[in-house]
Amino acid sequence: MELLLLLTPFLEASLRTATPLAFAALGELVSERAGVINLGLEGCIIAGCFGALLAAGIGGPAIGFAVGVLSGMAIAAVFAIFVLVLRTDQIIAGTAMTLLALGLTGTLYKVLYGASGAALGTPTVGPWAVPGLSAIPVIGPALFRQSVLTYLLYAAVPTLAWWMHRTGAGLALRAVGERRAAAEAAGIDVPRVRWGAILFAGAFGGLSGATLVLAQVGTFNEGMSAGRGFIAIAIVVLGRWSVVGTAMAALVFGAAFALQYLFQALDVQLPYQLFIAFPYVLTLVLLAVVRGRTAAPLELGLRDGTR
Amino acid sequence: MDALAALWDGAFGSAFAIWSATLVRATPLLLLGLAVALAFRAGLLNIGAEGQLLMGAVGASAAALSLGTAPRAIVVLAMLAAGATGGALWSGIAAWLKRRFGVLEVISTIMLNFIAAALVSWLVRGPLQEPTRIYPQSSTFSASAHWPFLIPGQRLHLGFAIGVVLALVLWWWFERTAGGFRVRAVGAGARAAASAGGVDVASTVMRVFLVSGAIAGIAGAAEVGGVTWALYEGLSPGYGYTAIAVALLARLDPRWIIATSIFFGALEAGAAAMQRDAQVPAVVVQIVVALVVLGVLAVTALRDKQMAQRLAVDAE
Amino acid sequence: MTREAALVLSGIRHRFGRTLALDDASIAVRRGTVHALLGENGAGKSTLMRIAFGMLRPEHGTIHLDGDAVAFASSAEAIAQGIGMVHQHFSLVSTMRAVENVALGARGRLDLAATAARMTAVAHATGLTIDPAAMSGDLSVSAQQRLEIVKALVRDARILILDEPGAVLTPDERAELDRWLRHFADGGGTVVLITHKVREALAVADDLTVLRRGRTVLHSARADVTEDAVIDAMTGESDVGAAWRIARTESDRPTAGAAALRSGATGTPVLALDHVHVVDERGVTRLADVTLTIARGEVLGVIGVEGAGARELLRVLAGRLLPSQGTVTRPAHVGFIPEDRLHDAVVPTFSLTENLALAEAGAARGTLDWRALVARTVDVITAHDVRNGAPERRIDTLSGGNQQKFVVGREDRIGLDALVAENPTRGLDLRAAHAVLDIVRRTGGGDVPSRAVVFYSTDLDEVLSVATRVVACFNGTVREVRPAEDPADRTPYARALVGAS
Amino acid sequence: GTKTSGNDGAFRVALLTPGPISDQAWNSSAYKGLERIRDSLGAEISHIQTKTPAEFEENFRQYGAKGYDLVIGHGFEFQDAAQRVGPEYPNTIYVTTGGSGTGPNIAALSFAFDEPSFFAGIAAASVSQNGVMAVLGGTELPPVKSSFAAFEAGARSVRPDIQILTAFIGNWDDAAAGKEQALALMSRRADVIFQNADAAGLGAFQAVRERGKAWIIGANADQNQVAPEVTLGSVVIDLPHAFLLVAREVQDGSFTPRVVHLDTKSDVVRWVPNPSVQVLSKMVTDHIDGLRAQLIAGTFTLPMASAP
Ligand SMILES: Nc1ncnc2c1ncn2[C@@H]1O[C@H](COP(=O)(O)OP(=O)(O)OP(=O)(O)O)[C@@H](O)[C@H]1O
Ligand SMILES: Nc1ncnc2c1ncn2[C@@H]1O[C@H](COP(=O)(O)OP(=O)(O)OP(=O)(O)O)[C@@H](O)[C@H]1O
Ligand SMILES: [Mg+2]
Ligand SMILES: [Mg+2]
Repeated sequence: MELLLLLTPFLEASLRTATPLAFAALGELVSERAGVINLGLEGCIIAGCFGALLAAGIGGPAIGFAVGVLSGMAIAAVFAIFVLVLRTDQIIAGTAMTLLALGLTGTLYKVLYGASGAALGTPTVGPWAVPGLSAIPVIGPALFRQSVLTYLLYAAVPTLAWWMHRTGAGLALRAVGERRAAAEAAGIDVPRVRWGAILFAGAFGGLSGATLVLAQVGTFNEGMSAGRGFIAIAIVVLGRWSVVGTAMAALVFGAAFALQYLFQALDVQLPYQLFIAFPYVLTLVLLAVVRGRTAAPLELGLRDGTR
Repeated sequence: MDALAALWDGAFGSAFAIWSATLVRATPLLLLGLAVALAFRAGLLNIGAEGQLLMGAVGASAAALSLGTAPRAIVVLAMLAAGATGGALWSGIAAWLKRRFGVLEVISTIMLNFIAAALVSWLVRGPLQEPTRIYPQSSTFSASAHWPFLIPGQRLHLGFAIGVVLALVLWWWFERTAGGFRVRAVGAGARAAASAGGVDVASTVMRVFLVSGAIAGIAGAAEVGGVTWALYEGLSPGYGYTAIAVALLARLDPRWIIATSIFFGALEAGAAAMQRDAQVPAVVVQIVVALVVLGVLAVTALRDKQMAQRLAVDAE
Repeated sequence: MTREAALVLSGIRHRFGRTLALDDASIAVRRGTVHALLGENGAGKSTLMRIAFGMLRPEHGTIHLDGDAVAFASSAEAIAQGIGMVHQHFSLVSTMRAVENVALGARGRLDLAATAARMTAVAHATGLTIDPAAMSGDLSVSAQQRLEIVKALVRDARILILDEPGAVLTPDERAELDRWLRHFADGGGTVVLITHKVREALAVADDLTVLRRGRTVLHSARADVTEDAVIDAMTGESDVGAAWRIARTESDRPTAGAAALRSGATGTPVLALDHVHVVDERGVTRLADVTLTIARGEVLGVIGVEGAGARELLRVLAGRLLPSQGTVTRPAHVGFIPEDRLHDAVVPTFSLTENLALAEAGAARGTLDWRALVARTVDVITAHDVRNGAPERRIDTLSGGNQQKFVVGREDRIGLDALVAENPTRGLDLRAAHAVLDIVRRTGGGDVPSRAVVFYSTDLDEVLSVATRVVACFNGTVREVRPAEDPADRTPYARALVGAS
Repeated sequence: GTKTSGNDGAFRVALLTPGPISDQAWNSSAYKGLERIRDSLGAEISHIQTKTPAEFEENFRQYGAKGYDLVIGHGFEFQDAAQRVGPEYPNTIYVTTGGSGTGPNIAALSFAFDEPSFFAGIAAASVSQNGVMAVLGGTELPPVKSSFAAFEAGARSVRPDIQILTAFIGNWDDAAAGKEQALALMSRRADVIFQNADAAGLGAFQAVRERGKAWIIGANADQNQVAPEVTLGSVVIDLPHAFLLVAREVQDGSFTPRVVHLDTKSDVVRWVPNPSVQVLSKMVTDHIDGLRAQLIAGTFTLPMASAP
């Protein structure tokens, strides 16, 4: 009985936790479908966190989101210069970008907010219950008493899936990641597509960070992205490089984390490390059990110019 | 400027900086870099060096604690073996998942990294906790489990020597032996290796996965045996991830990994000095490190372009 | 009859790094004609046409399209101007459906239904039928080629460039393609056909251009040249051309080997299959109950259409595929020349020496003697005339033909007792192809037959020129083809290909 | 090496923290302590953020070699490093906050953090409507564990039937995870949350502020101003005060290496109710004040925490 009462908060927490993960993973998905693995995603997220905090304090949440997105794109742009112009290794460049962004945001935070930090003074966007829909028992509040970002995600998933499969640009993106030479032969400007994809990933990474700050935590702290960029990359693999799959995989992760929180709150007398490891063990089990084609884009991770 | 001077001094400015800071920090990166390079050479994306290091540390600590005050040579050898076994067991899980269920190692190894961290966190509060059961760590190992130092008065330990020897052996093995050549062939063109060379690709890859994990495990053993003398949580600040950059920057060449691991070791040692001596905040240090890595990357990229042009000349 | 020039390239020079690929190359293609572009491996044919297609920008020279000077910045512009190109190495995304490959490059909303409809329309008009929903990677090679052509036609290509389309087609498919090209030209379309098969070119072309070492050395209407003149132009050395013509006439005599076999040159069995079955991962039977013996001194010719089982037969004989059932007898080392060189035979990023070592990688133990391997590599390079070959050179810096020569040379050494070759002359120029066929034919030294050879080709002439015996694969079964009384009569083979007895 | 480069004779103090000093809790108050030493004693200071045991040791050595007079490792986790490095640099005094090891030049500060935690437990139990409360930590460290146990003991001393949930985030910086964990605890009807998770704990403040109907308690620093409207109070270690006490002794040479017990009596640890909310009844505050006086007088000892 008690457990049933926990269902709604559990589902609610699942979606809430999944939202920033899904944004980041969808961004990474687009980048990977163009053949670029972006380990700088973590950096884009933390940049988004910081940009959002800074701008929201000045101009309110809407400006905060915009600047968060732009901050993620700025980090992504530097990454793109290394990967596409200098044609360096994607993995090293991405790792360095993450380091750079963590350092930059930490430094600026310190400079602008001092050692005492920004506290919880940032305006946030709280949950907004969709009239009517949120009244549906159990799932209503879970699905429709969320922040506006989650609703944006509801829209982004089908839009992105549609774009990827029903537009020429989406087709071009996929072709670039699968077989660069074929795309070139069809007259597609491969570097341009990759630029676009990397910037998109940066934007969504930034959005993910902005969501963390403005729709969830309400403040910033060094390293608050806490490895979400890497988890997002795992989510893309778990989602088998499809838009809907990635969204579902993000939800699975969200649910696993929510379940972890709930387990601990249930006062079960087990080592807490067991709960903390739970989402990752679950992922391994799912990967083994849910069989299917593993379909990494064929050009993924290849250095530009090495063909 | 002060900061950069501190960076240099902290890395190479004194005997202590070189032998007790830079090279000590380079040691896990060297071993892990080799583990990563071996796997990548075989086309295996082992991102799990971090977790394999932790499990190697667990294995070596268990060996050290259970052997107590047995003769040093025996304890150290046992720690090496147990560390390698711990790492190989951990990479073996990913290998098994890959072979049995086709789970991509890129993701399974990342998940196993998180799980290993949780496992260590539990072990140091459970079976391997020190006897007073207060602190989340093991007892300090007895002296016979302390790996020998290489230079009197300095902290550089046996692990580094093992790393250097392993690097040279691995290089020799890649270049001169049939087994090493097979691994390279599998990584560079699995289909051709199977079709033209009759290589059993799947089992080659599995073996590489285990050996890669074992080397990473030795890194863990070296860290507890040479540096910390006890098992702690938070043993690695992400060495396993840095090692990927170490290996890639060396173009997966074991000899160059000696150089790149020292480069990253120096960066970390120098970065600490920047904080200590120039009062540069930790976050700024991160920026400097990132910029140095990006700088090196840009320079090598430009050199590559020139190389490509020179190759075109040769092709004439 | 004079037709206006549709596509004219003149004075083209192009370098890759410091490799001068084209140096004063020209071609003038008249509208409504099929124009053959000939040359040996590495002559610059593909490069010239990639320039015409906007993929490369020449260092020097002009391009005129319908009389107007053009300078394409990208292939997108060339496509927009009505040029279509089918590349030597297909540029299909194998993980996408046929219809998506056709739509690739389109802008705005993607209307796959409309694209599929256009594909159907093209199929009606031309006979080039492709299932729009098929996964490109699952298509047969000839279907992939059709798809490449359809891609161009759906975009209203008026000028169609085909880079060595014949290399992967069976004779029937080849003939079908030629008929279609003729039809396309008669309807006002323009075709540039890149090939190094002279006879093929002469059979279909209205005009031809010959490149040698990046220069145009011959430009003529079909009616004004002889086969010999074209060959001389290609090779540049009339004595070589002459030597080769003699060789060619000999090898062209059908079933020259069969005669040898009948004369009683049998040896001991080397390769044997006993009730062999092969079932693939999807559970489809690829070979059904095959029993076959190949003796020393024999060249077994294998024919069969895509998917008939020849691929599996060759791999089982070469020891590259384990049968699901039945027994295989074979020597420890069987030389194998697979069709897909870049994937199955060589590691592109490895040096020639390393690629030589590759062939023994599975069995080798202990350390490798690089010094000896280098020496052997040099042997192969010299013995097989691998142009630009050097032991430490990366194999992917060689032209395709020279890569193939190297592979053949390598396998020739290994396959001392048995050699299996799958379409080994694919992409090779006349001279190189001839050298390969020579190796295949050379089953023995002196009067002792020393090895058993299995030879598969989509070119029936080629098979008949080397084989002492021919088997046909059909639906997983393998049957020996008994030649007709008149050795020139191809009917028995044609019937065997379609399963008729 | 044991060489000392005590160049100009300036008093030099170094601090090693295990995390970023922007956490508004454990690390930031230590840094404030270091600044206090500089400002009050004119010391030359240095700070470094360290993560791994290997780094603890290396930096202890580096500061010793540079001739620092006082090196503070902020946490019990530094004690092994101090034990190893201390003998090599006898002119430097190594102090760890927490831990129990001492030596000729090694000392430990021991905070009786459980005393104010006990009071916090009493206060919390008195405002809990549901009879369910929660403790939320970063990772399970000894001081955190004993503080939580004392909190529980305090709560049970006034409401024996109260239920207390325990959860750990697994790290100290994932604020979003801190928030979700707090929300999960609240969904189990916990209406007072005692958090000790540094930066990650900020998420718990946000959770309570957003969801309401619960109180939160700060730890380590005075966190009453983080979310004033929902904070019941803070269990504070006055690190600046403690650091200054020790540094002053070190500077004037009167310091004797020992375990320095800093407790309610020395006024280094305190239960600080949030002045902006007046929910604690006079009875409760009087009760706490009474116990506090007895504690200082030595007439009251904390009951052993009754671990569930
Ligand atoms: N991308 C490239 N980089 C460097 N050299 C190249 C490149 N492409 C072609 N070449 C060189 O340019 C010359 C002409 O090559 P091209 O591919 O045009 O020859 P081809 O006539 O098409 O030969 P084939 O019959 O073998 O296809 C060759 O020497 C080749 O090695
Ligand atoms: N891994 C390798 N791949 C390809 N070729 C190799 C490899 N290793 C060596 N070789 C080549 O094999 C040849 C012989 O190698 P090796 O280094 O043993 O002889 P060497 O250079 O004559 O001797 P020394 O070591 O005295 O210089 C050299 O030409 C070298 O380029
Ligand atoms: Mg060509
Ligand atoms: Mg040599």
